[in-house]
Amino acid sequence: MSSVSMAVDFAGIQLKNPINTASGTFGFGWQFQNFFDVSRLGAITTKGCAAEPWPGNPKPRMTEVRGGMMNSVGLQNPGVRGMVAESGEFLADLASKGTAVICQVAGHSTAEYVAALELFEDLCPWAAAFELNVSCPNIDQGGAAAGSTPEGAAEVMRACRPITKRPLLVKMAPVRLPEIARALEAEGADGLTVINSIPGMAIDVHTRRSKVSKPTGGLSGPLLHPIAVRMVWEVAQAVDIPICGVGGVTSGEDAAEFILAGASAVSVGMASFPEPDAAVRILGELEAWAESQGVRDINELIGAFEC
Amino acid sequence: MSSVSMAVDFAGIQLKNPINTASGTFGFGWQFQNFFDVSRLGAITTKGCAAEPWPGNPKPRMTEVRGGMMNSVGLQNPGVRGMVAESGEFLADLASKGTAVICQVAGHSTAEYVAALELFEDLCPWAAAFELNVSCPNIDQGGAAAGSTPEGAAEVMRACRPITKRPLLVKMAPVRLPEIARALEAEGADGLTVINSIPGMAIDVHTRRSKVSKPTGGLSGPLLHPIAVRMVWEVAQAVDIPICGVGGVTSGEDAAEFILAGASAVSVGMASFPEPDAAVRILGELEAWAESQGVRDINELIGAFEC
Amino acid sequence: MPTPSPARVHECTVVKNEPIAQDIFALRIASPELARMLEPGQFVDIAVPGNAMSLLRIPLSFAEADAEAGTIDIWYAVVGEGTERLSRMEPGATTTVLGPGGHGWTIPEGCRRALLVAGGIGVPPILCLARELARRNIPYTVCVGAASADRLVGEAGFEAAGSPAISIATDDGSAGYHGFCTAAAEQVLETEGDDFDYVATCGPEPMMAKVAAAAERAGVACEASLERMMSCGFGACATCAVETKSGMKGACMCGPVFDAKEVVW
Amino acid sequence: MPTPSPARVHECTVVKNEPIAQDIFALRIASPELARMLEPGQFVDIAVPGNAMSLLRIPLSFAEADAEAGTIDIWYAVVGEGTERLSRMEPGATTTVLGPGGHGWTIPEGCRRALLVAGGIGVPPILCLARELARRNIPYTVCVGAASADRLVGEAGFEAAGSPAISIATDDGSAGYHGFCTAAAEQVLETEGDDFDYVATCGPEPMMAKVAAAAERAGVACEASLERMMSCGFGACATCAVETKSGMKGACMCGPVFDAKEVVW
Ligand SMILES: Cc1cc2nc3c(=O)[nH]c(=O)nc-3n(C[C@H](O)[C@H](O)[C@H](O)COP(=O)(O)OP(=O)(O)OC[C@H]3O[C@@H](n4cnc5c(N)ncnc54)[C@H](O)[C@@H]3O)c2cc1C
Ligand SMILES: Cc1cc2nc3c(=O)[nH]c(=O)nc-3n(C[C@H](O)[C@H](O)[C@H](O)COP(=O)(O)OP(=O)(O)OC[C@H]3O[C@@H](n4cnc5c(N)ncnc54)[C@H](O)[C@@H]3O)c2cc1C
Ligand SMILES: Cc1cc2nc3c(=O)[nH]c(=O)nc-3n(C[C@H](O)[C@H](O)[C@H](O)COP(=O)(O)O)c2cc1C
Ligand SMILES: Cc1cc2nc3c(=O)[nH]c(=O)nc-3n(C[C@H](O)[C@H](O)[C@H](O)COP(=O)(O)O)c2cc1C
Ligand code: FES
Ligand code: FES
Repeated sequence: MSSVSMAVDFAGIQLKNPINTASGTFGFGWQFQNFFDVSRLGAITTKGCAAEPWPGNPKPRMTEVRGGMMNSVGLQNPGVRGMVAESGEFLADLASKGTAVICQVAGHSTAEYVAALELFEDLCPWAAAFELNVSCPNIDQGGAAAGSTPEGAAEVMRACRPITKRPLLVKMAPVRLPEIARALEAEGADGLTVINSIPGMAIDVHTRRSKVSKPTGGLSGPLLHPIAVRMVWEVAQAVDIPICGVGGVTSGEDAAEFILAGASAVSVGMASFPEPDAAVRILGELEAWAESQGVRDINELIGAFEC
Repeated sequence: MSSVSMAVDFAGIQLKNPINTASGTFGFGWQFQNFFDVSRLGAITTKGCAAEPWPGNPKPRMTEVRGGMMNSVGLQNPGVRGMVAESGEFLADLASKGTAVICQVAGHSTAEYVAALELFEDLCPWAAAFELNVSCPNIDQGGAAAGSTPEGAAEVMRACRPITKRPLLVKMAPVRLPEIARALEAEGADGLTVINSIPGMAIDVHTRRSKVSKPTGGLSGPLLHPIAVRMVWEVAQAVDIPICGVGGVTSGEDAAEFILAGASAVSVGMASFPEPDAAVRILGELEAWAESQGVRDINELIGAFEC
Repeated sequence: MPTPSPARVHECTVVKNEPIAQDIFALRIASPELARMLEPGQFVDIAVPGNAMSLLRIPLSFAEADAEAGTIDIWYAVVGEGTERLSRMEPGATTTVLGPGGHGWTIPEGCRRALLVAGGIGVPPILCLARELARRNIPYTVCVGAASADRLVGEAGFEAAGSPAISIATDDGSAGYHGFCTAAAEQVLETEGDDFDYVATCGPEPMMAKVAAAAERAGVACEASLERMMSCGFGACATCAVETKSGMKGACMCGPVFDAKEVVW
Repeated sequence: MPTPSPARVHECTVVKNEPIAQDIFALRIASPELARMLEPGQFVDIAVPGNAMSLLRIPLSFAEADAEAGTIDIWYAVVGEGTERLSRMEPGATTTVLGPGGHGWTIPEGCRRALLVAGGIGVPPILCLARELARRNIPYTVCVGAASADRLVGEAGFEAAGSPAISIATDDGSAGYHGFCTAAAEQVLETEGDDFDYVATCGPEPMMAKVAAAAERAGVACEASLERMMSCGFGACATCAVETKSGMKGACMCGPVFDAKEVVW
């Protein structure tokens, strides 16, 4: 056991450690259970689910780019009921082992977010919190289209807030963050997940076509990291609610930058693809870093960036 | 000689080819003259200069990040007069050889942009065009602070437009691009340079301090490329004035993506640091690509992305 | 919960890595545990070191998994930066390979005769299946297509696996029939379809679609091995979706081998 | 226009690359043309292949440029990913090196005696200068500091260059004087300052500031070799600025060696 206490309070959720997984990069958790004991993580965030199943976008849905990847999955998901039928048992068990299960909520419109969240609230007693995805860059309605203005994001939050007493988080698009964060805080958001994929474009110069099935896709990976750290820092200065940092974390030091910039939790995203147990390695490295900083409690390092 | 005609019209400037250099990464041109014949390029864009010299930011001003670098130079410049005294002769000669010299204009306020542009207009008869930098992420006033809203950008453009009949370009910050582009077009901008460095943050997790002298810096390099291509495409759909694509170009294919997305010219930035003659290599590769596409004229490929 | 992938991350060592045709390499890796687990038609996901800008593994089928020798034979086409980098890995180099990936061929019970149709770099999983058919004493016919003679692979392999009849086609006529290998496959199915209980195909998607249609016309069960851009290889990302008649299915878990009738071509 | 940098991109080959102290390597590269051009105190900018995420060259001083042999000797500390990567380059490996960079030491006309003060990995350019002084028959005194005995480099080099007096200091007292090498330097300047016409220093900035102050008190000309984060190395980027009394000056063109009195420490 490490000498540093790694437990954090994130938006009212007690996490045994700050390591979380980014929605859409960790399936519904059980996909990783053979690679490592998922209950070692502080939290996992499940793939965004809507009230009804979504088919997602046509192929190709992915291309590599320098320093990361670009996806256009388009929030393919089995719907809340399908998700619960398929993965509910595993997730309930995981929750019982003290790993917070954060369920992500998808929708094409405010009404759809409400419908999905109502289902989640009903069917997922084991969920520690819900995360509203108002930032998916790969769908034409809802997602980033809903969450890229303070008004749009606030509208979704306002409609969803009454549905649950559990912590309500918002996954934010990489635009106009301080403004939107303040709007969400005002509507009662308990925490903010910063950031979702940045929209990008990759053209096959031989065929002159997009390398994914839509003109643009969402970027993930180390290329995002310095941008995401800056955004977390900006949001941390704008609001008092806690932040989960996401974007390009591949090492404990990457996670540490988010913590120093003001994040209470950190999600590992695409790093889990080539290295399925990346999150738990990163947890170990984060702990070693905290120890090297001579603190007793990781909380002493949250927002400890000096400028 | 290639069989493809590489000449383009960019914002009323006749370029012998679409390759330009990004402001701040190519000095005032003569720094590269020993490495290759700079007059082979279509254009060069000089470091942003203000009416009076600026000292720039304290050290450290640079750190490497994965897939690029982050700078906080803060627009150190010798002022327009100093620039003309030092580099005017070289630039006039370069212009006489048919390479367009685009002079970038810096300021902390609208009045300062006006003052600088007036000096440029007077002292630089050889300049083919001027580029207003309303997007530097490393200064507290002017730069991105001025150009990150449609109103702010438009204000600078409106004040500067009457000063010169030569083409007036604007270097854009990576935010709210379609809106700001439309505002600039409405105020008479002749062309848009998309994009300036994206603000980022890199924290030394041992000292808990920024790796540059300010909390944030500006990111450059391949990490920007897919984001920049997407932004060029968005701007191309929003306005009718021509675009110069900038961000992470290290190969002819990178340049080709910008052209396909709708750029008439492409600037090479930090690629020139480790490889001073990168721009001319990229020009050759772009030409080879155009040939491979079976066109007679590179203009046939501008905006030829199919979606 | 659905069954998670049995995949693990295994250490592996390059045993050999040599060109066998134009832009096609044969890679042999030693990874004893994984070699024992693999079944024909599954795939592996290999990490290719050497480019920090490229993070994902490369999914590859295999032509043979030798449980005794502990080795896996992979044939790959050099088509981009990743496979180019792979082609520079030298014997003795070590890396990791994630697998087994997905589910492979399902030879129908009581299958009397099979038709195998492989195009281009689709040969490896088909060759692997051929060996399995041979082991089970199920006769089969093979149609192989390639762009040109110098890109043709597998002929010797199918012969060694005891194939009585290999029909070769090349797009440019430099070997065998001048045209697509689908022509031969269609003809076989049209004229002798009744003798077959199973068609298996891997290659370019339009080729497989033609084969699937011919099999359906002939009333013969058909499986096809599909490729998709894969980010994870074990069911976590949904980038590998294949449109099927019963919805989107992940190629890395429900495939890469699909019932051809189910696929929306 | 101001004089552009004489730098070019030169091919080079690693001749040897070995540890000479704790975390310190001696690298010898062969680059004949560049070796002939280099002057003491200048630097070179080396490309270290192997990490596509890291694009910039690494600026490094040199301990010796042997025009006849065509080789350049560099001593570097492994402090991060780039220098770690450099330490893995093997003899025979090829890359490119950009140089010569900047301007080096200016030994005052008629200099009778020099004081050289080097800390840590600041030794190489000082050693290079020592050889030049020896060549010109100018006597000099050397003060060398290091964190500990196992990180101390250059002693043998200064002896070979004919140094009559080397004063060693280590932060932990494991070799020589227990403390900073500035103590010895300050004492020399205070007590024998009149005998000296030149002080040259390279090392951590606080160390150089102390030496500069002592030289100024003693009225002796002083030059210091400064480090900055450099993106280009030839005057194009302004990331390497040094604050001087006459404004910001680029370390890669106006330095790395500066008149210590000019520097705003
Ligand atoms: C289950 C499966 C099994 C495979 N088996 C083999 C095999 O046995 N031998 C073999 O040579 N190749 C096989 N592939 C394809 C192989 O994975 C790709 O060719 C490889 O990833 C290309 O990497 P690259 O970096 O060289 O090319 P890139 O530069 O990434 O791409 C080059 C071209 O190949 C296409 N491509 C890249 N990855 C894939 C992919 N995963 N699926 C389809 N097209 C792709 C791209 O769209 C592009 O047109 C298989 C793919 C899958 C999904
Ligand atoms: C003109 C000049 C001459 C130099 N000569 C030598 C030499 O002879 N021997 C030697 O060992 N080193 C020398 N350096 C420093 C050397 O360039 C850096 O140590 C190296 O770039 C670090 O690269 P890295 O990727 O290993 O470390 P990084 O991971 O980039 O950084 C590790 C640490 O080193 C610091 N650092 C990195 N680059 C520089 C830099 N350019 N200047 C100052 N600090 C830096 C960082 O701030 C960080 O604290 C010189 C630097 C300059 C500018
Ligand atoms: C294949 C894929 C699918 C994703 N799906 C979702 C999703 O459903 N909901 C969401 O909020 N973010 C989704 N994301 C974004 C990630 O959660 C994360 O914000 C982003 O990848 C940046 O983190 P990373 O660089 O660590 O991967 C997805 C990312 C990838 C790569
Ligand atoms: C050291 C440095 C200095 C820069 N200075 C300026 C500047 O003065 N004006 C400007 O508009 N952009 C400046 N930039 C941004 C570049 O012009 C360019 O927009 C950015 O680097 C992205 O392109 P790249 O990825 O090809 O480098 C600077 C970039 C760097 C790295
Ligand atoms: S490749 Fe990730 S789910 Fe199939
Ligand atoms: S390092 Fe670029 S100007 Fe000095």
